[in-house]
Amino acid sequence: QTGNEQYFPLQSYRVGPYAASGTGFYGGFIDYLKYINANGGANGVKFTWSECETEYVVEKGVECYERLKKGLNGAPATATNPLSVGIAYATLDRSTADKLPLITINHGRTDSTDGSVFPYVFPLQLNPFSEVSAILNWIGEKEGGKAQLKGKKIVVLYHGSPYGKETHNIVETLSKELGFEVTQIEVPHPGNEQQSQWLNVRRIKPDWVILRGFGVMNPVAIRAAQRVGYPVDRIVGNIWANSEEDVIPAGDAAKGFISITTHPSGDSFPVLQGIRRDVFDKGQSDLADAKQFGTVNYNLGVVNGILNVEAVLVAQKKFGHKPLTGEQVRWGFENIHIDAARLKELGAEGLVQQLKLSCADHEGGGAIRFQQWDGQKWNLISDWVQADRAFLRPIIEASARKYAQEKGITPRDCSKEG
Amino acid sequence: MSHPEILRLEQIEVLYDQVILAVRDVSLHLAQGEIVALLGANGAGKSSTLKAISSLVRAQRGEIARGRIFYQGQDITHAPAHTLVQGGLVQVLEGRHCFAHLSVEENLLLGAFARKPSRAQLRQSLERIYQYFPRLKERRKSLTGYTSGGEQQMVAIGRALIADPRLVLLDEPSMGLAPQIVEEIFDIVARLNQQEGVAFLVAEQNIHLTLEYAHRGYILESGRVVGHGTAQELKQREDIDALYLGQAVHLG
Amino acid sequence: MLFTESGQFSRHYREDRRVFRLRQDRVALWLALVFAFVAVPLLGNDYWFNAILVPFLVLSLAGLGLNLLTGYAGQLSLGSAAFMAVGAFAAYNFLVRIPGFPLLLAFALGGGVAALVAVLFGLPSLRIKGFYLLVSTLAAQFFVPWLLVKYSWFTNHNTSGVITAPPLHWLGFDLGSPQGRYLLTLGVVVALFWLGKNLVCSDLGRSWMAVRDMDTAASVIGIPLLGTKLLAFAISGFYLGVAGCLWAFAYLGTVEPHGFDLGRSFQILFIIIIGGLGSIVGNFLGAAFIVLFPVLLSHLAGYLPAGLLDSGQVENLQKVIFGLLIIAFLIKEPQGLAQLWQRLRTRLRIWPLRY
Amino acid sequence: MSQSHAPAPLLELSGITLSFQAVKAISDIGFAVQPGEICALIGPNGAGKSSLLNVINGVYQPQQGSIRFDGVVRQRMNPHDAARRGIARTFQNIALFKGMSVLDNILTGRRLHRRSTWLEQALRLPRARHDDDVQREQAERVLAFLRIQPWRHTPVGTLPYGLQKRVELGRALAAQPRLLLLDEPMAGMNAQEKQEMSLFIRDINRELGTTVVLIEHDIGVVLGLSHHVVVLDYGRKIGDGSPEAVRNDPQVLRAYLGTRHTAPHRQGVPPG
Amino acid sequence: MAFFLEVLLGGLLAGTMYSLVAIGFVLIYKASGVFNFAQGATVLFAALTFVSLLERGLPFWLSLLVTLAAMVALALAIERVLLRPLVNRSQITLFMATLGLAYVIEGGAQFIWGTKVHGLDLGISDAPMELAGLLLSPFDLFAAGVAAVLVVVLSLLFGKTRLGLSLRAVADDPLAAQAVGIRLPVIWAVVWAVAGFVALVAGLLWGARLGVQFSLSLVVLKALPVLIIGGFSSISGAIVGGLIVGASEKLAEIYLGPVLGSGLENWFPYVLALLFLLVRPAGLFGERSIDRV
Ligand SMILES: Nc1ncnc2c1ncn2[C@@H]1O[C@H](COP(=O)(O)OP(=O)(O)OP(=O)(O)O)[C@@H](O)[C@H]1O
Ligand SMILES: Nc1ncnc2c1ncn2[C@@H]1O[C@H](COP(=O)(O)OP(=O)(O)OP(=O)(O)O)[C@@H](O)[C@H]1O
Ligand SMILES: CC(C)C[C@H](N)C(=O)O
Ligand SMILES: [Mg+2]
Ligand SMILES: [Mg+2]
Repeated sequence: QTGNEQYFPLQSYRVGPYAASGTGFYGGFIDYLKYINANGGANGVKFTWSECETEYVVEKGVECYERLKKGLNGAPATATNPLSVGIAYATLDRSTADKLPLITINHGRTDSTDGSVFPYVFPLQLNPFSEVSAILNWIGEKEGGKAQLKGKKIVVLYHGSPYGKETHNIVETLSKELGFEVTQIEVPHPGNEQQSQWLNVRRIKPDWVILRGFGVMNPVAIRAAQRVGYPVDRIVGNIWANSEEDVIPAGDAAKGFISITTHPSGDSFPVLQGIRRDVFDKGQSDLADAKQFGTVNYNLGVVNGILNVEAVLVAQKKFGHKPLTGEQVRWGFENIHIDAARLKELGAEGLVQQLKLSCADHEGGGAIRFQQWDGQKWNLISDWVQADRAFLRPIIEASARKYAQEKGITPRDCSKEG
Repeated sequence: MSHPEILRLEQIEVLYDQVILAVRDVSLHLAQGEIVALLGANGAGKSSTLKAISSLVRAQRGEIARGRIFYQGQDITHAPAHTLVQGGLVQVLEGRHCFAHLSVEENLLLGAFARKPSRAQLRQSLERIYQYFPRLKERRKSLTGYTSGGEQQMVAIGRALIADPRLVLLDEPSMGLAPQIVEEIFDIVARLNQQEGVAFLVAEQNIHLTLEYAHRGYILESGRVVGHGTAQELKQREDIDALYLGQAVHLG
Repeated sequence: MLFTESGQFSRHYREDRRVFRLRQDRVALWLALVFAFVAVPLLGNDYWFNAILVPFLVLSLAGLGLNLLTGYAGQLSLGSAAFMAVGAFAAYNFLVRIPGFPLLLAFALGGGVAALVAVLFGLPSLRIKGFYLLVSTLAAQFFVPWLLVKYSWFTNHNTSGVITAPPLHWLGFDLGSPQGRYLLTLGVVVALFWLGKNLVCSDLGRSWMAVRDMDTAASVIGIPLLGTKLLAFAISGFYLGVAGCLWAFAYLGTVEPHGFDLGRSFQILFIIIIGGLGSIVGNFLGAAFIVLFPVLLSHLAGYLPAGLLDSGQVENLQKVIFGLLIIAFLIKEPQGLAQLWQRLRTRLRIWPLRY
Repeated sequence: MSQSHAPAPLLELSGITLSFQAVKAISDIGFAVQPGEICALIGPNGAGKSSLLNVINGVYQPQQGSIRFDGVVRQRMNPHDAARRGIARTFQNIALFKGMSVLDNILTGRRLHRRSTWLEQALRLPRARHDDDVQREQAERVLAFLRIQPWRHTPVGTLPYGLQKRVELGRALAAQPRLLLLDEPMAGMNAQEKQEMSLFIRDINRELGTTVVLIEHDIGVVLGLSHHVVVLDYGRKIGDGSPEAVRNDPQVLRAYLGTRHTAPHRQGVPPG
Repeated sequence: MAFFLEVLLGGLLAGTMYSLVAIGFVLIYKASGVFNFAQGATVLFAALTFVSLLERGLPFWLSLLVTLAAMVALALAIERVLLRPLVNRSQITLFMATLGLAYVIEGGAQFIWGTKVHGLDLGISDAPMELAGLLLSPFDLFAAGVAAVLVVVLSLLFGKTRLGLSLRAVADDPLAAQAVGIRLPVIWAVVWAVAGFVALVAGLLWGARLGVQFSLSLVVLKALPVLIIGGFSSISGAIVGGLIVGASEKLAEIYLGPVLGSGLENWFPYVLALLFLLVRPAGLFGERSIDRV
């Protein structure tokens, strides 16, 4: 080999309860890497990767991590993308010790946004706190201004896992702040039975329901809503309740369902056209099922690819056009700055939001758009809606400090980074 | 014997778990309407021989490794158990083996099903068994698992007889039965044999009693036939009595 | 003549009672221990420690815990993971709430709390038998994680209900490195296996087996059924609890209650089926199989021509093979790998003769 | 209590009644067993013999009646207490612990004689080790007595039937019981094995002074072995007395023995 | 009050859905004494096969037929590979073998048909109707009806026919069953095939509600307490158990949830089942195990 390669250890999952998400996501991610390779790589550095099936199981994720973290044939590992809160938690210490960025796009530990305590963890684009904050902002808008939220009833239905629980406290805080009444109802994993939860919803008669689901829980929720007569266009699915796989199984019941997204579906974006031309049409796509091209999960994979590659490109500017170590890539991530112009270059206008990361801010974006299912496809129904990041920041910092204390970590001084 | 042969075993070898050789070399034959005793100490291979005939060894991780078995002239060495039952060859298993969660009557009925009888026939057959074993009639509705050891033994025998068999393999029929019942059972055996020409192959520890009813007998030792003859001859063979059958106990 | 036994007759009951009756077994055991404690830490690498050896040891211990209950005392349980969770979370709370709490003491107390909980769920075992008993252990399996998730006190109010290992220090040693965590695990596991082996050879062990084989007869002999069964639950709970501590602190470093879900209970059950019910070495063999087999298969899949099977398919295939293996074991080798191992040893002992 | 020179019975049942839903297994039965005697229970199948043994050692709870054992009167026993107070038994269907070796089975019988706790044993403390040796020695004596030493380490499940019966006897014996209950110990044995077994039982009775209650269908064995016979039929007592008296009782003959057994038996143990 | 009734009714109807899975369990337990943990996987396999055929353009009835054939084939294979070699082995062994079987079926189903989530529309509306002030879904009523029919038919089969008696005999003592001339392989294949059919029915109904995908095999966990309350060997027990579990868990979640914390639905049925067992150790209608000495 040339030795001019940059490696991605992929802890992917294509079986198990969340197979649908994994298949789309890693499909999009790999296709994007192939697309880059087909166009000369990152300044001549080609990407390689290997997959290790985690089945969304933490121990398998750890095993995969340990197995792949060293890189492949001399190509250094770039970053890990387990797409699982559980695996992310379990490899958080390890990746920090190994100096390998851990990417948790649109999910993860919210307080890892604070890069001074979590130098190697990146909840890119949208952390869970921003997610709820932005959703509430939009609901406020819908109700005719944030002040109108006062006295409104909102139910949050969440997945019984760390991912689901993550926003429990912040929702309570926001309800006090904004004056709405909130009831948070847990749906036990995996969530294929929700009748009593929805009967509860029926009794409460909320103005809105926020669905923080994953996997089966989502279509089941939509059907259960129909069964208790709750209007589906008053349910807002969160960032993991927003894909085609979440609504199609619910059939007609899903017509009118609203969800948020950071990455609209569709294949009209130039970058997707590019992938179609250079990868898909050449029969090299990673997708087994061609219909998944351009779906929400696939597009998230593409977005994830764009951001990972962007980090490499940014870092290459500083460290040279050669394969980079995890530590160097970490620098790249912390210096990502994607503005409108850069989006255009990437062919990702409308697919990716503008982002600016830093040592202290590992999230960078915090904006979402809303989409509605019409029975066939998702239609965007809003422009970018911002989270109240200034309000959230102190809460995040406090949480990070507590963690640092527990673990005996001395936070970095971000003013000295550059 | 002038009667046609009903059963013939040719050099049977029975292997359990592919290693335990329980029967090494057994050849024997039965004429129609004959009562033949199979004698031998514990572990001699009596039960295994019987199970080989009825094709039940396979259900216990065993196999007939060598030899052939003929029933009414047909090779049944590898025939499945149910065809034998339909053909009139039934076995009373050692150790009772009743269906514990079924009632006494249901146990008996199951024995009759093999012949696919009509309802009327069923009733009739049941009555006949109840005549043999009045005790069972009293307990007919009880779950067999709760009946006493002897009652279960009666169920097991009744369940075999109800099938109108041509050949019955009886494995230790007297075990756990009161003397009176034991006698009754042998009387029933004799009656069925004389009146309906049913053949019996009986493995039994109570040798003297058995030889009183049997026409002939075979003696097994360590899976081999080591002697055979008419009941009369066997009764007189003191040496065999001493060696394999034990003698009257003399307590000081 | 490594495997000769001539002249090794038991002259005293004391010798007959020894854990290993043959001298070569004892020698082999010592060699193995020296290897595990000295050679492995020198030779191993991160991957082996973090991804293979530590989970292997912890799962062996968990297997032993379940084996005591199921293989020896005959009480079927699908709640092993719940007891692990109790152990881990209890130990965590001791460590977090009482500054400077000794690590090993926390493990022991974690095991103790798990034992109590196990006894609680074992109480119905006097009245409920066989598969019906599954309901009790399954109740534990669903209730415990729920409780730990629901009441954030247990997780020291972590928002997402996850606990993270505090720094691993013991007697001034830092056991945080991969080697350190390996040695910590190995030490605990070896000690508890020694204890377990003694237990099953003792009166209590015999009482367990008696209850397993025929409980009416056992009670007629004067074995108190409830006490014996509960002690089985308690000791099994203790082992599982300690295994849970090791799992959380020495292996993953962080766990959430759902990390101890039904799947884990099944995994432990498979360990003892494959390893051998009612066998001590079986737990190691079973755990080795459970840990290594998937890794091996997915490594092998790496050598397949690309595109032939994607990794998801490999996983499905692995499931199928795994299931078939379990069935095959039950058919061919009902006593599990332990039996296979035994047979191999017998062969070696009488080698070069065949019988 | 009663007449001073006749020793008080070791076991005395009175008015025992036991029914299972519709079935009356035992009605109003009472009899006494003197210390040191061998008492045989006979009767047709389903007469309630096994049930009576089950009542004596607490596996079944009678609805009425009382049991006096060793001077203490109780309405009911529980198996564990019965064992502690010195009642051991064997079962009609062999109830050995199939997965364990012969030695281990016998050792379970020694359980109540243990002095060390499980924790001591787990940690191999000196007291436990000493205890181990003592129990092992006792177990070895039982093995020797029943001549089953060669099978010491054999799993009982693989032994022939006759030996299993012997091991079961050994397990009961290991407990050094005052009262030994045997449910058809010789069923399914050939004459020779029956003879051996009879000798064992008699030796136990004579040498160890153990009181025995025994159920057996082979009338020859019963007559040869027992001092005292109790006859049951349909849950009732229809005879109670010396072997000779019982053998000639016409009621017993009709209900149990059948006509042909009037003559001294062909096999088994002749009286004397 | 109306709300209470609604919860109760909803619970009862949901319970019949559990019963559907439990019935398959009972069938097999009753006829072979096997505690079949693979029933959930079989549900998945049946539904997945059916949907995949449908999506490949086969008409509804043909898909149903082909799936049924597949279930029969599966039953035959199970009889051959698993039951026959394990005949006369302990119940625990067989139980463990079904754990292995569950893996094989789950892995196999997904290997063949992939892991995608499929929607399934049986053409029965799940939209609520208002009946006397209570909300009722026609789908639930349909499911309850199906369950009722199954129970009646299967109870008759077991209680009143010779086949039924033979099935129970096999479960009790396979060796003796063979000795009286029962054809074990046939019996087993029949029962497992019927259980496969029940799994298909359950799979279609559950699949229509949840989408056809992996977690269908997890409904077995809901069926377990149902079984335990009803007793492993009683078909009507499966229904009664289902109703009890369905109603009580919904009521508990709604009325107890706010006190103890929500999400107790997962363990509540188990604790309930445990309480039942303490009173009736073999469930409401189960056969008590006979251990007399
Ligand atoms: N299922 C089995 N598996 C393994 N070995 C067996 C099995 N059944 C019997 N054997 C062995 O085969 C040999 C012959 O046993 P068999 O039961 O045929 O003897 P038997 O003459 O009927 O003795 P008994 O008078 O005790 O009934 C014995 O050594 C026994 O241990
Ligand atoms: N647990 C039980 N439940 C129901 N009925 C029982 C139970 N135990 C015994 N019986 C009934 O009580 C009666 C007496 O049974 P028992 O076992 O005591 O008879 P037995 O005298 O020992 O007979 P055998 O000589 O045949 O062993 C029988 O009719 C039996 O069916
Ligand atoms: C990132 C997502 C895959 C997170 C997922 N919802 C979880 O439960 O962990
Ligand atoms: Mg025999
Ligand atoms: Mg009896």
